[in-house]
Amino acid sequence: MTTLDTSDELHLKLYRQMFLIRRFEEEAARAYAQGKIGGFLHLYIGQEAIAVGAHAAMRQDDYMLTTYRDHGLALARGMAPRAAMAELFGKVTGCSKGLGGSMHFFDREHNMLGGYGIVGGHIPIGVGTAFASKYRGEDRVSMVFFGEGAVSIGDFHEGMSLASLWRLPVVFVCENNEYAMGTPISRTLSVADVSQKALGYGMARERFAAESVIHVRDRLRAIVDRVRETSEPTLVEIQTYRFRGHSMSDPGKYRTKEELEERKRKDVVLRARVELEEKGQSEALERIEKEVEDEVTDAIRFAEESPEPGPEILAPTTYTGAFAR
Amino acid sequence: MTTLDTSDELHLKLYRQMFLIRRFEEEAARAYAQGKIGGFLHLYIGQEAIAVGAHAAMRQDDYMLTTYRDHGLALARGMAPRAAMAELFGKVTGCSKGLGGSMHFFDREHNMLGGYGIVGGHIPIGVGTAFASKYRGEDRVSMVFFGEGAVSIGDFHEGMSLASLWRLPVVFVCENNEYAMGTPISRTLSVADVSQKALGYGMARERFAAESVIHVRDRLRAIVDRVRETSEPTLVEIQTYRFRGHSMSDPGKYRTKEELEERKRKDVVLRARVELEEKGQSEALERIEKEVEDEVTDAIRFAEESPEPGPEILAPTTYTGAFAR
Amino acid sequence: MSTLRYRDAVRAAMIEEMERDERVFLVGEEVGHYQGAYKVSEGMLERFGPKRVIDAPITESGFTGISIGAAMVGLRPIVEYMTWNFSAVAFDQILNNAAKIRQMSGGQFSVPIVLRAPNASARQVGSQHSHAMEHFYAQVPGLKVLAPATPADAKGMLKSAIRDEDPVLFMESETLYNVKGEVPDDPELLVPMGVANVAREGKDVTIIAWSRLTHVSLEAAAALEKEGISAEVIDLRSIRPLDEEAIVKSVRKTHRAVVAYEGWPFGGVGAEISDRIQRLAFDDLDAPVLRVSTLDYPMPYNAKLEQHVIPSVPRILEAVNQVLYRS
Amino acid sequence: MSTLRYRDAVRAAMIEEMERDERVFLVGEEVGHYQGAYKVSEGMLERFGPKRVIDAPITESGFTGISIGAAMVGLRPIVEYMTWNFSAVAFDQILNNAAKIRQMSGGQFSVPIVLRAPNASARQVGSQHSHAMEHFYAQVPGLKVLAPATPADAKGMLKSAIRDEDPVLFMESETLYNVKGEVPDDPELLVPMGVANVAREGKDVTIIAWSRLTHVSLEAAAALEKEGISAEVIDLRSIRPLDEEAIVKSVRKTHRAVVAYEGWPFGGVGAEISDRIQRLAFDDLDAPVLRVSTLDYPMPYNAKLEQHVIPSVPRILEAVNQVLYRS
Ligand SMILES: Cc1ncc(C[n+]2csc(CCOP(=O)(O)OP(=O)(O)O)c2C)c(N)n1
Ligand SMILES: Cc1ncc(C[n+]2csc(CCOP(=O)(O)OP(=O)(O)O)c2C)c(N)n1
Ligand SMILES: [Mg+2]
Ligand SMILES: [Mg+2]
Repeated sequence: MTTLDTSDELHLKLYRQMFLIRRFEEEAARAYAQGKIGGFLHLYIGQEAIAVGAHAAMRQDDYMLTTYRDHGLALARGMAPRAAMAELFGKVTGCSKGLGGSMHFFDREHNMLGGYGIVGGHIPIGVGTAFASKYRGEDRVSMVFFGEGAVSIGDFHEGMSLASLWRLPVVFVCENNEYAMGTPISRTLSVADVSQKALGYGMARERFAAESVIHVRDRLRAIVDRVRETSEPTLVEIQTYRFRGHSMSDPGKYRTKEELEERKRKDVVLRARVELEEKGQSEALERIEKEVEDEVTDAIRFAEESPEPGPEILAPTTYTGAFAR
Repeated sequence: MTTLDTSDELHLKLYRQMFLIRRFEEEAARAYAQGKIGGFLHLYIGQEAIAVGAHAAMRQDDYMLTTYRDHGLALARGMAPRAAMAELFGKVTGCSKGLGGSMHFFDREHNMLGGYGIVGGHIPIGVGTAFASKYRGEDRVSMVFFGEGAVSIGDFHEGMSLASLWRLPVVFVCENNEYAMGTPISRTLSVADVSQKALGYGMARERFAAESVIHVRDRLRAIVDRVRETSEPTLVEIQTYRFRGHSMSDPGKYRTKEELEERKRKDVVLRARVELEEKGQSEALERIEKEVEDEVTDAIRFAEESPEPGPEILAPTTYTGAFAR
Repeated sequence: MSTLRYRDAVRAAMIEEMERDERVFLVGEEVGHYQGAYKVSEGMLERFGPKRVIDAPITESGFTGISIGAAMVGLRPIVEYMTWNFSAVAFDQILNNAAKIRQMSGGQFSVPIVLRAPNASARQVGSQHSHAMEHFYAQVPGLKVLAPATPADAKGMLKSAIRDEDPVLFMESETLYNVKGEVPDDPELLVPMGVANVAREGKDVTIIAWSRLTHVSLEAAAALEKEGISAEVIDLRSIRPLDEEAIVKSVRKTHRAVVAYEGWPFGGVGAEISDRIQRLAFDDLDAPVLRVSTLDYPMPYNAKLEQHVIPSVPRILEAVNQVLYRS
Repeated sequence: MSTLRYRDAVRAAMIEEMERDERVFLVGEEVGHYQGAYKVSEGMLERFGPKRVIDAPITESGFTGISIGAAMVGLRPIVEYMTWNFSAVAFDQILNNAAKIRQMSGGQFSVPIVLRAPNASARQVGSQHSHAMEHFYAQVPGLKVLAPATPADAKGMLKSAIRDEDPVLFMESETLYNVKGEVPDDPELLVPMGVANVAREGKDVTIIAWSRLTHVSLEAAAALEKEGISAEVIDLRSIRPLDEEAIVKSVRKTHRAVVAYEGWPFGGVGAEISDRIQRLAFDDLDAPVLRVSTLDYPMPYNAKLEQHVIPSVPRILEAVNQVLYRS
C-alpha cells in the first residue's frame, strides 16, 4: 500500500489541472460560438475532479480512454493545451492532426488512448489494453470511462463479462452525471445504483460521489492498487454532475434552474479553491491561475495561427503503408 | 392462484409430449445420417421436460420463442409432427415451407414465434412480443428460451435491461445444459449461478433443476402467474443436460463417457415413465407409445412423400406485396 | 398545400399515421421529453402520451429487436435512431431478423416496421458520425430503403413506409431538416416507393442523385445551364426498390450519366446504378458512367477536408464535363 | 512444396507466424479445447498454450473490441469468428473502431488485427448462416479484405495479413476447407495483397471470381472450352485492395466480362467490378458486363432452392453466352 501524498503542493497541482480544464473549455465554448470550432462539443465542466483525480491515482504508463466527452481526461493526462485547442480548431497541429475533432482526442505519448463517439463501443477497447498488459506480464492498469447512459448497451456487458472471466486489470469508471443527454437515470435504468451492475459478473464494485479531487484520487488509488495487485477488474460508479448541456446545441431544458444552481454550489473546482485559500495558498492560487490563463490564451492563439491539414494527409492516415484502392 | 392439475391423466399427456419429442428427434437423427436432412440439426434430447413443462405452464395464446434448438418447443406447443418433419426434409409442407429448416421452426397458429440462429438475437424479439401484449392491454405472457452460452452477449443484456425498465411480462428461461458447443460453463461465465445475472437489473430470479416435467411445470406456473399478474419480468435458470452433441457434426469429445452415463440415468423421459408405471399406468403408456411411434412413422412418410418448394415461392416470402428489385 | 420544413413534414406523416392507426408508435432515444434530438418529434409526446412516444435508453439493438418482435405480433413500430450511424450496433437485428423473418418463417410472419433517422454527413461530426448507411442496407433482400430529398416526398413516402407490411429504412438528413417545400395536406396522399422523380428535365446528360445530393445536383445543373449544357436530374427517392426504368429512360435520351451521392466509392448504391446503366443501356451510352461519391477515406473533422471529401458542385461539374468529353 | 488442404494451409500460416512473433495470438469461440469448430486450429492449443490460443465466450463484439484494443498497444491478434455471419453482431466494432482508429487518431495508432472465418454459403445452413459478408466490409476505407481460393494463397496471404499494420478481414469457406493443393514450405514466402491471379488464360471472355467461385468458374471455363470458347479466369484473391489493372488488362484482350461470386445482386463487390470495367475499359467492351450472383432472396434451406439461388456453372455459361451474343 502506497502512502498517499496529501500535501498542499499536490492539491495545488490538481487544482491547476482542474482549473486548466475549466478555463480551456470555457474558451472553447466561446470559440465555438464564434464558429471557430465545428461539429459536436461536449463539455466536461463540473466533472473535472474525476479525470484529474483518476490521473493522480494512475501511473503515466497506465492506459486510459474515454467517450466523446474527452477534453478533461486528455488535459489531465498531460496533453498540451495547444494540441488540444488546435484539434478543436481542426488544425494539423492538433493532437489528432485536425482529423478527429472534439470527440476523438488521442495522445499516444501520454497514454491517452482516445475519445470515442459510439456509446459503449470503447469499453471493450479499454479491456483490450488490459488484456495486452496481462499478456505481456506488465503491471499496467487500464481505466475506461463512460456515462451512466452507457451501461445498458451490449458492449458494456460484453466488456464487463470478458474482463471478469479473464481477470483483466481494468477499472471501469462510470461517471454518473444523472443525465444521458436529456434522459434522467430513472428513465434509463431499472436500478438506481449503477454499481449494482457488477453483481451479475461477480465483479468488485465501488460507489462514491466526486466531492473533491483528493477524495476521488484517494478512492481510486486504493482501487487501482488492488486491481494492479490482483489483476481483478472493478466497476466504480462516481456520482457527479455536468453544468453545461450535453453538447453545445443542448439548452438543457430537462432540468430546473434550481437543480443546476444547487449543484453549482458544490462545484469541485470552486471548493478546491476555497479549501486552498483557507490553507493560506492565495498567492500560489493567483500565480497558478495567471499561468493557466496565459496557457489557454496561448493555446487559442496557437490554434488560430496553425495551418490546416491538406488533402495529402488523408491517404497515409487511412492506411499505414502503400495501398492501392 | 390456480390450483395445479396433478392427475395421472395430465402426467400421461406430458409424458406423451416428451416421448414424441424424443422419438421424433431420434428418427430425425437417423434421417440426417441417411442424407435426407441437411445443414445443422441441433437435438433437444435430454432437455424435453423444459419445453413440455413450460408449455403446460403457459396459455396457448402466450408467446413463446427459442433458439436453433427448437424442435422440442415447437412440438410441445402443438406443431404437427408432419409439419415439423417435412420442414427438416426441406419440403413445402413443412412449418416454414422448407425455407427455414431445423433452426427456423415457426408456427403462427400455435404461437410458436420461431427458432433463431444468432445467439442472443431473438431475446429482444421475445421482449418485443411482451411489449405488444402490454401495449394492447392484453394479459399474455411471453417466454423466451436460450442457453447458458447466450448470457454474455449484448442482446441478452439489452433485452433484460429494457424488460426490467419497461416492466414487461416476459419470462427469460435459460436452459443451462452446462455446455455451449464444446465450452463448459466455467470457461464461459465468471459466475457459476446464471440466475445471478438478474441482480444488475433488479429483476426477479429463480433457479432449479429440470428434475421432472411436473416439477418444471409447477415452478414455471408460479412464475408465469406472477408475471402475468404484475407485468414484471423474471429470469429463470433451469439446469439440464443434453445427451447428444451440440449438433450432428459434434462428437462431443469434451465430456467423459462417465459424465454422460451418469446424466442419462436421470433422464426425465425415462423417469416419468418409471413413475407412471409405478402408478399402474403401464397400459396407457404402451398405448401412448404406440400412438407416438405411428405418428412419427407417419411424419417421416409424409415428409418423404411431400413435394419440394419451387422457385416461385421465393419472391412472395421475401416481401409481402408486389415489389420490383 | 402547406409550406413545411422537411423536419415538420416527417413529423406530420407520423402524426397522421398515428392518428389513423392505434398500432403505430414511435420509439427512440430522446424522442419524447426532449422533443427529439433534432426536434423531429416535437410535441408528439404531449399529443400521444408516453405509451406511444417512448424514450428508450441507449440500446439500439435492444429496441430494434423489441420493435421487430412487436411488429411480428401486429404492432407497427417506428424506430428513430438518433442518427443512422448508431444503427451499426443494431446491424444484426436488421440483417438477420427484420429482413429474414418473413422468409425463414415461410411467410407466416411479416415485420411491418419503419426505421428512420438522419443519415450521412452533418457538418464536421467526424469519423464515427458521418456514415451513409444506405450502402450497407440496400444490399439486403427483405428490406426497403427510401431517401427522399423534399418535404413533400418525406411526408408522402414516410406514410407509405408506415403502411407497408415489410421493414422500411427511411433515410433523412440533418442538413435537410430546415429545407422548406410545398406539402399536400391530404392525409391519404401517399408517395409510392420505387418511383423516381425527374427533378429537372434535360437532354445532354443525366445526373442521378438522392437525398441531399439531389439539391447539390440541381445546383450543378443550374451552373451547367449557364454553360449551355442541359442536364436532367433524377431524384431517386427510393433506393430499394430502385426505379431502373426511369434511369434507363433518361440515359436513352441523354446517352451520358453521372451518379452523385454521399458514400464511399467502393460498391454501394452508386456502383449498382452504374452497373444497371451499362447493362440495360449499353448501346445508348456515349461515355462511361461516372460516379461522384465521398472520397475513399473515413470522414475527417476539419471543415475544408470534409468539404474536399464529400461530393460537391465542382466535382459534379467535372464529372459531367468528362462524360461530355469537354475540357 | 507440400500438399495441404486449405484448412491446414490456414493453420500452417498461423503456426508459422505465431512461432515467429510472440505478439500474435488467436482468439475465438471453440478455437482451443474443441480444436476449432471446423478444425482449422487443431493442435494449436496444445502447441501454444491457453495464453495464446484463447477460447472466448459468445461475445463477438466484445472480443473483437478487446483485440482492437490489444492491437492498438502492440499485440497482433487473430480473431476467428465461427463464421463471418456472426461478425454482424460486431459490425460496429469493425466499422467504427478497427477501420477508423488510425485516421481519427491522426495516424498515432494503427490496428494490426486479422479477422478470419469461413464465409458465404455452406450447404443448407439457411437464412441466417449463409451471408457473403465481403460485400459489406469491402466498402469501408481503413479495412482490407482478402478471399483466397487455393491452399497456397490461403497460407501466403494470411501470412501477409498477420504481418500487415492495418486491419485485414480474411474470408475462408467451409466448402473449401478440404480442397487440396501444393503449398510452398518457405515460411518467408508471402503472397502480396492487391494482386490478382490469372487462374486460366483465355481470349474470348474474362470471368472474374474469388474464393469458391474461382473453382466454379474454372469448371465453367472447362465446359466452355468444349464448345470452342476460350475463357480467361481471373481469381481476384484480394478484394480490397482490388487489382483493377489485372481486370482491365484481361478485358482489353477479351472485350467481354462476367463477374461470378456469392452475394446478393444489389451493389457489393460485383457492382464495383462491373463499374470499374465500364469506366476503365469502356471502349474495349463489346458487350455489357454481366454478373452471376446469388439471387435476390434470403438463403432458403431447401437444397434445390439453395442451388437455384447460388451461382452455378450453368448460370455462368448462360452469362458468358449472353456477353458473346450466342444464346
Ligand atoms: C450507440 C450510440 N447511440 C446513441 C448515441 C448518441 N449519444 C451520444 S452521447 C449520448 C448520451 C450518453 O449519456 P451518458 O452515457 O450518460 O454520458 P454523458 O454524455 O452524460 O457523459 C447519446 C444518446 C451514440 N453516440 N452512440
Ligand atoms: C452470435 C453467434 N455466435 C456464434 C454462434 C455459433 N453457435 C451456435 S450455438 C452456439 C453455442 C450456444 O450455446 P448455448 O447458448 O449454451 O446453447 P445450447 O446450444 O447449449 O442450447 C454457438 C457458439 C451463433 N449462432 N451466433
Ligand atoms: Mg450521463
Ligand atoms: Mg448450453
